[in-house]
Amino acid sequence: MSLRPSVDAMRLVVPTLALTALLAAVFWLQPRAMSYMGLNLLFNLAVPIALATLAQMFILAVNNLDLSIGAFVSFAACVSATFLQSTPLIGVLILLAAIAAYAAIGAVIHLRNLPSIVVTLGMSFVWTGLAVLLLPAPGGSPPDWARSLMTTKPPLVPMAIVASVIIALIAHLIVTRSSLGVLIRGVGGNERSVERAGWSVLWAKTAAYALAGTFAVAAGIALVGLTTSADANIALRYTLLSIAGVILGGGEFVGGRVSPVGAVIGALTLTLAASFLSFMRISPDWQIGAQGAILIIVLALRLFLNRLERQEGRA
Amino acid sequence: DTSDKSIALSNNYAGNSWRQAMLTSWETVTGPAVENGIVAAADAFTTAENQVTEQAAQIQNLILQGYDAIVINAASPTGLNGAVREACDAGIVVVSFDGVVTEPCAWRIAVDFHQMGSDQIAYLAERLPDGGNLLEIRGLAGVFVDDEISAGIHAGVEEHPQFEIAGSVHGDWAQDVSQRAVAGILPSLPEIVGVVTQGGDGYGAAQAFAATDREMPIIVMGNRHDELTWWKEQKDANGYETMSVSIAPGVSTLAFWVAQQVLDGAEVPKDLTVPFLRIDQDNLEENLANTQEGGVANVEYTLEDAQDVIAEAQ
Amino acid sequence: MTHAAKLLQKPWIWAYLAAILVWILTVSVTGGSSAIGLTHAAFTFASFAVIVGTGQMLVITLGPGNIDLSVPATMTLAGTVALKVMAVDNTMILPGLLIAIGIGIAVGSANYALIKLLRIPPIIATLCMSFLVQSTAIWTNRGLRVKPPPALAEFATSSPLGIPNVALVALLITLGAWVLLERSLYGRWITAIGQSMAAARMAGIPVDGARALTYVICAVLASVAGYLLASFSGGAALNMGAEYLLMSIAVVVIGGTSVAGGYSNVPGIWGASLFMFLVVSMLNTYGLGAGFRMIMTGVIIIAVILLASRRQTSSP
Amino acid sequence: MTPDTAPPLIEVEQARLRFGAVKALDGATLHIRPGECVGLVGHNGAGKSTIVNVINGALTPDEGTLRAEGAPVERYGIKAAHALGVRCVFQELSLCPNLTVIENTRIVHRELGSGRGLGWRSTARRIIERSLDEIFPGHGIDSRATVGSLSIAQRQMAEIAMAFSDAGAPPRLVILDEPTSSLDATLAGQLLAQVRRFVDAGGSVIFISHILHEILSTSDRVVVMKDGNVVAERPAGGFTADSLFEAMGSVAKPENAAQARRDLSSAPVLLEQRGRGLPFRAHRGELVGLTGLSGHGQTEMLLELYRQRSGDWLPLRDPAVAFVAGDRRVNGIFHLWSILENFAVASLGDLTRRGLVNDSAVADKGDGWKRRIEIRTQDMNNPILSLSGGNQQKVLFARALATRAPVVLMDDPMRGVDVGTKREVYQILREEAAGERTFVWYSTETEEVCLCDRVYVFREGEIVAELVGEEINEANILAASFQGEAA
Ligand SMILES: Nc1ncnc2c1ncn2[C@@H]1O[C@H](COP(=O)(O)OP(=O)(O)OP(=O)(O)O)[C@@H](O)[C@H]1O
Ligand SMILES: Nc1ncnc2c1ncn2[C@@H]1O[C@H](COP(=O)(O)OP(=O)(O)OP(=O)(O)O)[C@@H](O)[C@H]1O
Ligand SMILES: [Mg+2]
Ligand SMILES: [Mg+2]
Repeated sequence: MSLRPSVDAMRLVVPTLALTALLAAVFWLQPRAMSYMGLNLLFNLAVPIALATLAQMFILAVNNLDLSIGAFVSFAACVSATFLQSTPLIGVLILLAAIAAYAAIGAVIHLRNLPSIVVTLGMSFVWTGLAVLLLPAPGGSPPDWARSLMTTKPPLVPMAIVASVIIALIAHLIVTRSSLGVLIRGVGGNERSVERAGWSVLWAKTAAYALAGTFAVAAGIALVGLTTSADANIALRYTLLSIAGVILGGGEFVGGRVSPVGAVIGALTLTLAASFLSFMRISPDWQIGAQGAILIIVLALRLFLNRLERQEGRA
Repeated sequence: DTSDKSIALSNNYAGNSWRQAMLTSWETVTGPAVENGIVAAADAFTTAENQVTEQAAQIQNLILQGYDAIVINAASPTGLNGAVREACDAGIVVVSFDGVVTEPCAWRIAVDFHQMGSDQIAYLAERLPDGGNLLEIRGLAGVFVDDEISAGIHAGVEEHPQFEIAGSVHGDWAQDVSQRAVAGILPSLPEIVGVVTQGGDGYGAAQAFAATDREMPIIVMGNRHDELTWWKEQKDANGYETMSVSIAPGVSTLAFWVAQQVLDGAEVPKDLTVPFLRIDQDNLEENLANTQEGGVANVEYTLEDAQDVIAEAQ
Repeated sequence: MTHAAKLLQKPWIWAYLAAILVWILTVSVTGGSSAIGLTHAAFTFASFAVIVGTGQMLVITLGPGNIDLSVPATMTLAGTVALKVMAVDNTMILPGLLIAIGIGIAVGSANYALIKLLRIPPIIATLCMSFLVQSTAIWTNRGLRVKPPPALAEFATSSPLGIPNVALVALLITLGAWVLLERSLYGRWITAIGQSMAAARMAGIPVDGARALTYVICAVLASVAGYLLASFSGGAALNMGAEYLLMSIAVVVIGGTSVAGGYSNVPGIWGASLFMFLVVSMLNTYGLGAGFRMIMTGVIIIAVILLASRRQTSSP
Repeated sequence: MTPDTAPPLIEVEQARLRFGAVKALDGATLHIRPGECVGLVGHNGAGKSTIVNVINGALTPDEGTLRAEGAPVERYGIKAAHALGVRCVFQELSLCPNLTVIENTRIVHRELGSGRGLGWRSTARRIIERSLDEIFPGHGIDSRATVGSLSIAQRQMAEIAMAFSDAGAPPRLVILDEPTSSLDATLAGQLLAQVRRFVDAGGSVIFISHILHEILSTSDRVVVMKDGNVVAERPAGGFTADSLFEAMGSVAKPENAAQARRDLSSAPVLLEQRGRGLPFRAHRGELVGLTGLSGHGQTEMLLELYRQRSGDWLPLRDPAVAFVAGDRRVNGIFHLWSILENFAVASLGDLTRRGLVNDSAVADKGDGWKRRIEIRTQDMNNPILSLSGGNQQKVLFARALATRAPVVLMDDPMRGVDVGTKREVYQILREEAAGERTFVWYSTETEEVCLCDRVYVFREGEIVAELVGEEINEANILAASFQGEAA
């Protein structure tokens, strides 16, 4: 058998190409972006999106779908901008409890065989409600460490890029290198086979939800570090962005086929696509529609990639 | 001389008639300004969704595009401070209006939303010295304008204890939502003498009242064309009296001129205020005539108006 | 089995019981004097949720993963365009309605085209579509509120028979949906598809045709709801349908339709829609804040799903 | 052979296990000693998979005892079995298709991760590659490839290699449940050699297969199961292929197979299909059989025939084909519906008036077919799941036969159907065929294939042989299925 790039690498080809092409187009439209500051401005808001995307990826890895990520990140952001800043201990406890709640939801969904879409839809109301109770109007301020972390200026490469690489690396280690990651993806691929090897599927799913909760909390903190304040609706968009990011990065809705590096690339691509649209000066009327169109185009690309992959598999 | 300077408008929402009027005013005023060489460019940008994160990204993009000034209607008073700081650091003039930002390096053209709330009660107190029960229609939960106006209303009620807020609903600044929420709570409410609102929901409330056999209370309107039309009809039919108050969408043009003045080197204080656009019984017809069908009552500003506002603040 | 016990077996009964409970709790605040007004309002406003919910129910019946997220945008577009076309002219009422229906047909077909041709999961496909539709709505008249023709507005807001006209329209639509689901060939088809698409195909059911038709019906009902709502509330607004995204899903689920597909429930939609309206009214009446209201809504949805799952596991 | 003094590794005594109404195990007893290969044979549904699932801890019998190394075990389960050294290659492939071979190895070997942190990868790779090289020299499998990208045979090889590999807890009993069904002769030979090597080194193997000569040549002892019970048990030398066949309870020549085969080559051709192999044809009124080893393209061919002749967008006014599913849980029954609804769904087009379903016509038709094929139920409005599997299958037959379609495609529809029912269905098929209806029948059972007028044998997705009339017999089918290998 010939040496051929691993499927993981194959999966990254289209997302990487899309990102490179977009970046080239942005540089062409706006040469100023080709600088330390330019790259940072282009990508720093992608960091929380990347974290939220990874959170969604863990849920998709076990064949579930989470419609509450955005609401949960908003909630985490509100906690970070209030308790975590003023009384760190209580803040940490609240965030830990929230992660535990996330894990518990995963367990309940598995035990009662509930549709994850509806349960997380319900939870999205709950998280938003809690966030509104916490911050009826926008406000709060980030913990100092979060603010300085998000605004450090490392030499040579801007923080946004450094952070993205580090996040991708950590997620890669968890998902493709660690035993837990293998187990979680195994549950997505063939639950029965994992069960037959003596693992607890319940535990694997709970762990996946807990990891998702953890990454979503990190997204909330990073977001507050960037925006300097929070509100109850601050990240509602992340639900959609995160799903799109995972799919864009070569992940699939079922079958445990996910790629953390791809997911981060997907998040960067989405952010860049928005900038691209604004550099294109599309008429404000069509700016929303253009987002939908870009999503459709990229998903069509994915279909094309799958066809290619299948053909190669047959050859 | 600002003929080589370019100004951008960063807008976070375009989903209602007020914002659409604001964008139209921007076009009407900046178009000739660009043509006459006063500024090099004045482009408007709207985010796809009403989210702080999107607007922050948009501002960062505007920084990259090298605008000399950015005029912002902000999604959050504090959420954009990070991005605004970056713009200031890049030497860009930032002017915020309507939704203002708290970042000290930016200019603010503020509307006192708090006062907008308390003025409503003051008006009602004048009209109804005996007081009575009020219904409050709020906006979207978790947004600062909602919180501010509501705080003003409650402060007003404290000042005029003859009033009591008998019920409070969230209408999300949407006609249909207000109508539904009011219709739902109305049967359980005692007699209502006045309805205090936040703009865009007065007509919905009127419809909800009309559907019952209650007496029409004094509903404070929000300058929308349909509200004014309804008021006019009522006025002609039975002499209905009320007031209408809102911020004029054309304030975006004031912000434009302020940015131009700052770029021109003028000394401009960081905090400016604009009055709201208030319509009363006597100037209703005039305002109605000047309001676009289906739009919002509006005032557009000229350079001279802007200079007056600046001079006043100094 | 006694009659009462048999009734408790019906999946839609919970929605009605909950609605009645909430109604009593709300009415008792005024010692009963608000009963008629509240009931009238509930039937009026539940109607819109019923109409969009009926369409969403048909889609959800198609099986797991089938949800139409383009409902709000379709409502907005149909409302804006129809009102613009009618231009406050009574003679244009029917053409306006036809245009709204046409928009529904177009959006529904486009939805299924994305699902079928690009193999995009329905949830994402309809979401992308909703962006495009929303943009079209903005583009058509930039958010100006055009008034409905007076006769139409009068029709939408009055209740000559003691029952609001919109409720009568919704009732007719649900009756139609009930006949369609319980008695017609098409109803058998989509229920079969929802249980097993593979088995449906092997039983000779035209699966693609039935699914496409379902997405079209859903979009058409959303359009009709948009048309009615715009007429009822005095004009179309760009954010008009926003509420109905989650509402349409919630009333279906609470009404006893199985999210796993293949089992739908028309009467439940009425119960659930009344309940959703009444619960907000109750929380408003008791002066509860927005945060608490949202938490309650979420908890209720999850509670109903849990109840439904017990129902499934306990029956053979 | 092993000394009889060593205690058996595993003893299952008098195990009973029911799935609802089905007695999957009915007092079965099985002992496995170290250093022996036990061949396990029996008809479909005899309980072979069930008893090995008891041994590997996946199922707990309702009654009966289990002893490991002579001592009774209390809390036996998957983990305990694994610790004991029990490994299993399942009948249906059971790796995670999205994971690489290395990662699947990690899943199978729970002990791999402990204490090694992220370092388990290289260990897993070493282990699986060594095992693969040892069992299947020249296998050509890249252990970093995802399992989904491997061919069926390669997946099977990987799974076998995993079972024989040692990641700290050495394998002592390897269960192979029909492992050769997707391996070609060379690979099967390599596997059987490995089995002998493993057994000679003191390990134990349970070997399940429907290919009797493999069983006879590889096992030390052969155990025959029938209806959840062990009915015969002898050293391999004590059986010949024929005596083994008899012990399984198979009727060598069912009386109905003797029926006159008809030559219908002059009747009009209703179906025609060209693929890579021989062309496929079906004449009016013909019973055409599809056979060969399972999973060699028969089902795909049926699906293709069906797809081409059914409407996905609009209903056909006159249905061209009807389909009887074999896997009734996947593409047969509608589990939420009543018997009547399940029966009527395919012929509803004929039972509607002005678009509305005519309930009384449906009920009448249902009653007619209930009597005709004797569906054992009080009321056709009972839920479909209240029927036993065999009766569910009858409903599916009735569904297809009640349509006006001139051709009925059947995808191994007799799976899990008892003998009595089968006879009834055969009778109906013959009547319908005489009435000029055409049947295309995929079956894994030779007895059924022998009922057909003409038979196509499949291998690797194509038709490799066509048998007519007297040529249709087990020997010819096997010969064609293996193409020279079995001859
Ligand atoms: N999970 C289950 N639920 C219900 N019945 C089952 C289940 N698993 C097996 N059965 C039934 O138990 C009986 C024995 O099945 P088993 O799988 O042990 O047969 P087998 O001898 O392995 O057959 P084959 O040769 O077809 O593999 C069959 O009638 C089967 O339908
Ligand atoms: N593998 C399985 N998984 C789940 N349920 C099963 C399985 N096999 C059988 N059942 C259930 O067990 C019951 C009996 O099934 P089975 O097919 O073994 O019946 P049967 O004994 O062959 O019927 P009959 O005696 O009429 O031929 C049915 O309700 C069926 O749904
Ligand atoms: Mg078996
Ligand atoms: Mg059976």
